Amino acid sequence: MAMLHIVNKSPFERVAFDSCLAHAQAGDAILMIEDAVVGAVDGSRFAGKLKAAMADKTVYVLGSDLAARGLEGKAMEGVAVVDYAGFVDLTANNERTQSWL
Amino acid sequence: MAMLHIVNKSPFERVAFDSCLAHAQAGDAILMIEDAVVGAVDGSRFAGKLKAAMADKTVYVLGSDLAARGLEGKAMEGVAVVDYAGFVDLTANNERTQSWL
Amino acid sequence: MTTKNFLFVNRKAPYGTVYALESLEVVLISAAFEQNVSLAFIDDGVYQITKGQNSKGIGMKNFSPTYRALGDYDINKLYVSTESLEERGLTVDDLMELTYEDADDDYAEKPSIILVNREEMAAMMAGQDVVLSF
Amino acid sequence: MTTKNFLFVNRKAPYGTVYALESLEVVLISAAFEQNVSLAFIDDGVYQITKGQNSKGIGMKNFSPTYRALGDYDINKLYVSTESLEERGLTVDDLMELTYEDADDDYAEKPSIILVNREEMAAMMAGQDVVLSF
Amino acid sequence: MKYTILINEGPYQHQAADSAIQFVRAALEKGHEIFRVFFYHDGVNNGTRLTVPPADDRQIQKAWTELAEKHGLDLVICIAAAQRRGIMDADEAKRQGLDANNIAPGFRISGLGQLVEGGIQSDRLIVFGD
Amino acid sequence: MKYTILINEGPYQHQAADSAIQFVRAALEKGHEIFRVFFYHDGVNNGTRLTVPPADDRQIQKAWTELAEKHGLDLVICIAAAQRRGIMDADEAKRQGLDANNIAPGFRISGLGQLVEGGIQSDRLIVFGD
Repeated sequence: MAMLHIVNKSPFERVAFDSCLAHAQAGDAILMIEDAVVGAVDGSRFAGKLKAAMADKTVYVLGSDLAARGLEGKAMEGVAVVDYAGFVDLTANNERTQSWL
Repeated sequence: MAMLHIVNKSPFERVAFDSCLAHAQAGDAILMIEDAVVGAVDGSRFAGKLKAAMADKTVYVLGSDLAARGLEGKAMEGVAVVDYAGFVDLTANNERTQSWL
Repeated sequence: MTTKNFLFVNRKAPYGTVYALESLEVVLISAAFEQNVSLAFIDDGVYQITKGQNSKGIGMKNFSPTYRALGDYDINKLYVSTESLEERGLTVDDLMELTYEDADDDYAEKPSIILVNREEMAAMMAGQDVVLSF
Repeated sequence: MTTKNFLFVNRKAPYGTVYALESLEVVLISAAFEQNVSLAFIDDGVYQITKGQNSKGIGMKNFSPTYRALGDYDINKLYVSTESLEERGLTVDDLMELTYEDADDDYAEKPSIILVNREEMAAMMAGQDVVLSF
Repeated sequence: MKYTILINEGPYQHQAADSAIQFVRAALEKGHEIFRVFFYHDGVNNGTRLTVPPADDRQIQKAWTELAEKHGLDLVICIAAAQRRGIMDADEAKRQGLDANNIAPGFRISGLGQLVEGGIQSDRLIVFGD
Repeated sequence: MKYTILINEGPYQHQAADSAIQFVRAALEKGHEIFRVFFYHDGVNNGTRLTVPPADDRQIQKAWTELAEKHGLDLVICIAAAQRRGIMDADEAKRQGLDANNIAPGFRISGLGQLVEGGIQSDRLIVFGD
């Protein structure tokens, strides 16, 4: 019954990512794409919130978007890096998706 | 030497308004238009920040945008309501403008 | 035709962008397809249903009366986030009174707005099949 | 032609939206008009000048090398917000080394990036004639 | 698995169309079916044939047209959104008394019902936007 | 006072064009001069004549064209941004080998230098965007 939450906005610029975390349930998956990937880096003001979410949710980041922004290899521990094929798998393996635009 | 800061984004959705307040100087003017007008209402999580800014800056809100969002008459004390003509006057009476997009 | 649970998530203020208006057009169409439709108003989305909207001054059409018509299309589950209202200094009294006539209860007029906190909103979302956001 | 102080305020991350790329095109043109050009990198704008950008995977052109070329156009005042870096877990070591050759100092290579805090950024802004944001 | 894709933004200004193209290619490669791609809001601007991006930039409209030709994708532009933004096919231009049209090959203009139908008929509806 | 106006977003999706039109009207009424209106990024989409908005909606492109006709406004569309988005005048369409154009009356296509010149020549440059 899990939901895949797709986030594409920087948590430093918009409230969408916070809102996603506030509404995601235990067992859900969260995927960062586009500008949202900046949220995956450790040591930021946002990192603590993401770590708290990882207690009962799985968190993914799109590697191509991370690399584009010069952040390759900088995703914090516990965040799984996926490619577009992995993105597709996540949408198939979770029963529904929600994009936090 | 004053600057008119034009803000058009909700302070609850984006960081632009916060960033404007962090960079505006004493004697500057701040004008809320479009979705930013929701920041003018009292009793919100943002109201305290705006009040603090009003200590040494003048704050305006575009009445038409306030009315469109059902907030006519709800701007907090000390925020001056202007029309488009007043908007033009503000750009003319301040030496420069900056839009916080 | 299959009936699915459709959720429309409204997180943006009206007029500053077109999403609220054009989202409403999809909501109405989905009713015509006899789907089980819910709406969520979260974050700035709560401004979409404030009362007293007057858009004359910005030269746009006030489309808020359309929300009042939703009840006639059997769309009567409008979930509103209490935390989003509070953060904005708003209460339910600042919102339009949105109602529907309950065909199963002698057409009694009932409120369409359902105030929910984050946990309840999240639980409602978990029961959806198709989640649309704009 | 009159010379004015032009400031380009960059507050958005690259690639997710086009603003960073198209803003850079205006910056280059303004240099051709021999204006006194400064750039500010605030909030997510700091990601525009991170080093090691590789956009192959998203199918877009990596335009970050253009920032390296700015020095050749006498654009050498790139103000970067220290608070914005810190909030994002970044340091100046995560940014490209952007430099220019100082014609007044025997073409010595000097850094174009000027780290400033909020007060210094605000003071710099107050000295501008034209502020462009995208 | 059967997918419908919704795209809310135009090309270039936002990454939405780029991400969607990459997603669609990856899904097709995995053997999934793309039931429909629906263009709404400014997303309708993906379907104009009058774009001439720089040679070293991505060619977004052409990428869609190629996907449509190669995989028989159903690329649907919302008529109401298209009228607001100025995306016209030959019939619609004629009906509106306009002297030109700009729709790209592989796209068709239709109603919002096509989006809802996509949501009903597909296993997943994935939204790309701002 | 002399103004240049910069518009970064297309019509309808964002309020930017609406606000700009209201601002320009109010400025003209007060006797100010509008040196130029420059359309950049998706702002170029303000200049297509192929839009047919609902009758009860605002007619943004027509409002610009009327302002241009009535007040001699200089409405300039950035050529590079226009090529990415598919806004073409007759000359440019011919040069690019395209079979149609869509520019609206009162608009002209030119380079980014026109924006910088606007900033230099005007007392104020006001930006409307997202």
